[in-house]
Amino acid sequence: MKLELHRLKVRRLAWGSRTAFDKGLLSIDRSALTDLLAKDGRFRSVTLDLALPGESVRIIPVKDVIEPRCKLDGPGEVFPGFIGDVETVGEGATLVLEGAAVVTCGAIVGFQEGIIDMSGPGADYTPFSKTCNLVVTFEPVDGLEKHEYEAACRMAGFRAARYLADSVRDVAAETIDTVQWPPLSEAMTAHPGLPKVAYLYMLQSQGLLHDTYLYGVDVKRILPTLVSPTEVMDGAVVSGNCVSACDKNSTYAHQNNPVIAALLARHGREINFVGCIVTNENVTLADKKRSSAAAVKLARMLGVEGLVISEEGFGNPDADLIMNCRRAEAAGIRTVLITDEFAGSDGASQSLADAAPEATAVVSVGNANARVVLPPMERVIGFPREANVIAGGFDGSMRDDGSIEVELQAITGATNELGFSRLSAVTV
Amino acid sequence: MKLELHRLKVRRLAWGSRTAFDKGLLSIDRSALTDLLAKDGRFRSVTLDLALPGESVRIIPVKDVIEPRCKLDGPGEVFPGFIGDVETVGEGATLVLEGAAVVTCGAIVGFQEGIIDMSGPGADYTPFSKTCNLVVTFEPVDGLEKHEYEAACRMAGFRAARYLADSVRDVAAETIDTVQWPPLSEAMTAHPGLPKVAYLYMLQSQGLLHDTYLYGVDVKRILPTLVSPTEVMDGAVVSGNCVSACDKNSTYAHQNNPVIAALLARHGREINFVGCIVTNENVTLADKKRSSAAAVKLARMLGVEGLVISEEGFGNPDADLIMNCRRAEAAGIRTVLITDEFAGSDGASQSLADAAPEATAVVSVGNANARVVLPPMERVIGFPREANVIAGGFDGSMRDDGSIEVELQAITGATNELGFSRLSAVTV
Amino acid sequence: MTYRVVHYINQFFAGIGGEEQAGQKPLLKEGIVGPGQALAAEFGDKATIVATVVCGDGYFAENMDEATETIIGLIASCKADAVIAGPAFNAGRYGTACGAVCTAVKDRLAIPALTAMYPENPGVDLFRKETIIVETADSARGLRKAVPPMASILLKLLEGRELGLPAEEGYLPQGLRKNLFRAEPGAERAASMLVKKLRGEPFETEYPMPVFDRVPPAPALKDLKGARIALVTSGGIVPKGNPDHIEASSASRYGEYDISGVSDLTSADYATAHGGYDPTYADGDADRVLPVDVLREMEREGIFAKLHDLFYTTVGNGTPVAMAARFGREIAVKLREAAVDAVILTST
Amino acid sequence: MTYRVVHYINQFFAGIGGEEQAGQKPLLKEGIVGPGQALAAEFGDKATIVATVVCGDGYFAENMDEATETIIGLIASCKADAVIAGPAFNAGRYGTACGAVCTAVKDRLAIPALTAMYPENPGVDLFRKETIIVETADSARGLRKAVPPMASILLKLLEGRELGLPAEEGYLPQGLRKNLFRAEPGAERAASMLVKKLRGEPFETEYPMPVFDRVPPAPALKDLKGARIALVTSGGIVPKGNPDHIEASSASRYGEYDISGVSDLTSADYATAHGGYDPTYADGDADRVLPVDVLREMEREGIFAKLHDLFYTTVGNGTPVAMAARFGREIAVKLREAAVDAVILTST
Repeated sequence: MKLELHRLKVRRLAWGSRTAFDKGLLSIDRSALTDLLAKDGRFRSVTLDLALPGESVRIIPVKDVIEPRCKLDGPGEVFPGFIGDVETVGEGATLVLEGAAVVTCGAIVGFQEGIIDMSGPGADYTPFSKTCNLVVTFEPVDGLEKHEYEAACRMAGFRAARYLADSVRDVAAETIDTVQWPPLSEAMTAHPGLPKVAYLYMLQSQGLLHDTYLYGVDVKRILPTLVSPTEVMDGAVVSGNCVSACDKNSTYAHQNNPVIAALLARHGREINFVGCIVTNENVTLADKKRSSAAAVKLARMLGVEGLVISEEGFGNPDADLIMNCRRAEAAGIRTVLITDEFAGSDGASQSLADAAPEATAVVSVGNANARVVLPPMERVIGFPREANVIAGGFDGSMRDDGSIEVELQAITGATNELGFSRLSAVTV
Repeated sequence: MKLELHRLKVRRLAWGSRTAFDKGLLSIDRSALTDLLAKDGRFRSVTLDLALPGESVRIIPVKDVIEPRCKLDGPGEVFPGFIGDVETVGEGATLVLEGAAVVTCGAIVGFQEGIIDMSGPGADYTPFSKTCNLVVTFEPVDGLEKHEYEAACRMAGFRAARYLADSVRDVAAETIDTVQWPPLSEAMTAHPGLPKVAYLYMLQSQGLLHDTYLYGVDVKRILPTLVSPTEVMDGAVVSGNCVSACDKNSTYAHQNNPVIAALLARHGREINFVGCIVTNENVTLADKKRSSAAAVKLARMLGVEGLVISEEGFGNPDADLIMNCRRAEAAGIRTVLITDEFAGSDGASQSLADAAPEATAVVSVGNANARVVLPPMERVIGFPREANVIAGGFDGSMRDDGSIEVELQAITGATNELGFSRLSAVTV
Repeated sequence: MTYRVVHYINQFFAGIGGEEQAGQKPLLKEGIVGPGQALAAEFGDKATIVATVVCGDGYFAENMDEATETIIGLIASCKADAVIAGPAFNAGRYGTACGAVCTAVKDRLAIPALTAMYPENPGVDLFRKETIIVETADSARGLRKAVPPMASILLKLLEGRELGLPAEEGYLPQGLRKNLFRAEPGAERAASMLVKKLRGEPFETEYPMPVFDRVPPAPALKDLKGARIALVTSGGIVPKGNPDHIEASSASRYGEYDISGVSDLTSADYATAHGGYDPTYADGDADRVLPVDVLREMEREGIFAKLHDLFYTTVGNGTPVAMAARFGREIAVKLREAAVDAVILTST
Repeated sequence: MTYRVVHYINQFFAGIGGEEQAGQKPLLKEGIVGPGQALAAEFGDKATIVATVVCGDGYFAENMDEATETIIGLIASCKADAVIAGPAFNAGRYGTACGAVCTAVKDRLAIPALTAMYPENPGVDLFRKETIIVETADSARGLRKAVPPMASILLKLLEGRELGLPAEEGYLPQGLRKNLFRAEPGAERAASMLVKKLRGEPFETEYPMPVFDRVPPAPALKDLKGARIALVTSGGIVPKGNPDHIEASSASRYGEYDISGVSDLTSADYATAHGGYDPTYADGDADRVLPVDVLREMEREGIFAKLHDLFYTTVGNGTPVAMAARFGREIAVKLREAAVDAVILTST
């Protein structure tokens, strides 16, 4: 599979009479896009806002973040299973509006959405203070059931992201990155002498709004299988997850999966990166064991020596992470795990809900219990009072002066377990 | 993965005071096994019978056929997800009671079970006239819902099959077949010059009792993935399917998948057999397209030049078969399809519900509409009146003298689309 | 015993003349004429050509029904045990006449009949399903080669022996699928076929793909308000007890049932006869497959004028396409006669 | 300004004597004694050792509470801004005394305190979480090296400056997890770590695995009939409105609620405060998480004697293990006092 990522670097957003791109400025036709999204009869209101890096703006409660992309060439369309059809993606050419993001905002579960500050101390913790954000805030029609509300917001986010890219598809790319992903028949004979490595990609699938989709299929229903990096870049994996904002993988993080990027960067030099194994994180022990056994079986089938394993979420999924580690190490496959920590606000507690001596190589993306005070912002997009009930917030989080004291848990992407950020933790 | 199949050749069955094997005779402790199966409170009655090749015996209605196997060594147990745990199987040693079969018999859907004749013209059409059969007939407790009845019969069949093998696990094998299945890292570099070939293994998953299970997971819920031949031999794939008897794949047929055997037989000489791709046969067009795209993607990932594609069932799944063929051929992968035909009792009709010019290489396992008269048998196990409503039967199928005129459709395994039998069809 | 065979030939092979004599009406000649000589030699004492019926190709083509009627009468008068026609080689009208005569003989006199043609003779496509056609060369130079299989097949038919495969016996395939046991199991054949296909070696598919009919949809109704709508299903919904005994699969019939006054299909009165799906939900509420309830509501609301009093139902489970096509034709005629404007087809 | 520091040392370093003088009671000496010289030199003019408290290691070990009380009194009398204790090197009782004194000073006087020890000194494990312990060699030969970090850290604490990492500053890790930004994103670090691990090169995990407590289950009840059973949940079920404001995650508290007379948790009165799962079903019927309804039935049927009037609830979502352990201890005491025989713990 060969995929070209045609990149346009977005440096500013503005409303315009039509959606267009010119020298870093993405103009957005506000009414056209509002109309497009409002066609979904499940919304009472659809509101568009802009939030740019450095502005005194807070977005709360954030559901998902999506990078605007569309297919320029090749089979299928981005977000297969949701937009377009269910074709295998990852070939041809895809337009990427780098630096832009669609942020969906809605109080679906109330305490399972997050905060993005565009400036101030909170901005240090979220990757999405550095993107030019189109924020879409949804209110549901009366009586809309939460799962329907989530589905509506999810679809609307994809539609908006695809709309932005598709609207400027005729603009010539500024840079083109090419990813050439060979079949295993070639990959297995390439780069002799370098260790074969795969990526074990754990997707949140505990259900009841903790859901991730692969080609539109709720992954709690699958057995582990193989995907190529270029499929992931085209949105084969998307988030439908409503859980603590710090370490749920936004669709943006999937589209720009940094583990894939890091392994590709070392491919052919230090390692031979041969595949991505997607697996799920289910709730019953039998499901955990089955998926773990099957995922490690695929790793053995690939004949890899090493695995990077990324988690999504915390607590219950720690058991999946550790089980995957133990099984892989028992099969002679060396592992590195990426996880965040819940060590208490003082850092004195154990960080994970499960542990194993085999887990000798762990990357920590930070203690999500650590607290931060977010000062008042000039502008708040969304529903600020949710801070009191948001996971990572507490009663009194929202202060009279508009400042908020919360755990990092409440900040979107703060401890992203794909290893998106530089945050970590150490023992002191 | 290395699997040893330890074989004992069963030539006779008899009731005995304990379950034991001696010189081809498998003695069965009838009451111990009855007690084991009757523990499931969903049965009103559990009846055991013996049916041997050449006897004047008819079994009707047949739900499933299972070969007695158990693990002697290695992880897991046969029928993972049902017996034992959910571990990956296919390694170590497995005991096979070759020549024996457990036949489960129950009028679950009435017209979706089959007929096995142990002698006479019907015997020519079913593979299970050549096996020494332990027939287990179940009656459900009053009011038991059909899906529960199916699940109970399914489990009971696996329990009985595992019980028989496990009871004689200490008997030394007469022959040992060893299957060595290398990881892809080795397979891809082995046998240079031979074309790489995979097996696309379509599993019935239309739902409403048209179900197949992989490690206990209903495959309608999966995306296509890879399994190794040795996993299939250990019962990773089992039938929960109630549909026309001729071309539903019994668990026995999965355990002894003849496509896998044929490809293994040519492996290293004529082809390089590198993998099995399991996929499903779902009812909606989007599901069909998604699974077909993903299955062919896996074939492309494997970098194979050729695929054998086997179907299960007829009509609606013909669309999946043809779609898989077209997509693979479009990707430059040569295909051979295995299907049966429904060409009318006179053979004058079109045989499939879908067709494509790309399907240039088709193996026909026979026209299931062809009629046969089954003469009366001295002994009938089960519920003979079901012949009037069985699929492939018709009102009046059951004649006063005990003979039955039916289509081959009603005969268990008559047109097995794994290519188990020698039956075929030609144009005259 | 010696079988009595009547031979049918055209005016040219009867020595009457060429195209200028093509208007020749049917006539009966005692004994053997023209190519009958070779056939008679091949039959030896097992069969005798007792008479030869001759007809001009032009006359037959222009007066097909009348000519057939006359010819059948002439053959019947000979107390024939069988009829042999041609060979017609590549002569189109002659081939058509031979095929038509053989078909009529089989249907009307219920005795064996066969003919022989060049595969591209238009008579082949018209009659290969109805009658055995022995393969010949494209001209009379191929007579000598055509005669042995013609004689041998006719004798087998007369003696009630089963025919071998077309290629073995020398006749053109009739397009009927027939079961047989091959030497190897299907999986072995599949693996071998794949090896050949990959090597670029010749291989023979066991099922050449048919070309499917594509029926263009009728134009949409402009106005529903005045429309009479009928329900037709292949989902097997029948009055409980399945009064017409529609088969669970490979249906040989369809049912026509009155639903005037019925506004809901209850489990007390309706069920499915279909053997291809789990009947739990259809039996529980047959409206799930045949939505009478919803259509009655729409009828009451005036969305359309009337739900047709009769619905048509069969089982689309392993039912041959040829059978389904016949059901479709018959049902369409009835619906048109009942002035139905549109049909909702439901499946399973 | 110059900070006022009190130095704590044992009888040996005070020059009073060895083991034979270990029974020495606490005493205050004005100014600098023994190792205080080196510390004072390092402080320069930023801090002054105003007094030295001396206590025999044996006396402290045998009279810990009394000795601590006395020492705190002595220190308080000096109007100290901070306390420095030791270094204790590898002397076990001395190390324990230093740790205990520093901890008491922090807790009771709310001023900075630190000590210094060899990592294997038993005082380290006892007090590393409570107080800063500078790493030293195992004997007094390491004094010169220990003094600069002791002085530097104490001054940072006095000045309210943030401490660097243990390895940078020279103190033993306290076992607290602290966030920081590293040079590379996590995914890059993971890939690099894997490369090192595969090459057999040294690498450092960012989270050394903890060893988990395993609690052996209590013996099963012999007889349920007379048992009083309580419900405890981490599923966050609370009276509607969440009167104690239990946090949606990282709970800092648990609730105790009376369910005497309640036989069913209705959506009118109960809901979940848990932020880690979709609350639709728990809010719809809280018995799904806290099965009061079923237990009331069993109580009525006499399967057990009584459902305890109080239930305990918290939110097990990102809640630190240390916090959960405290909740558990407190709840267990209350349940034992209430003569509860068994507890049903429900999760989510």
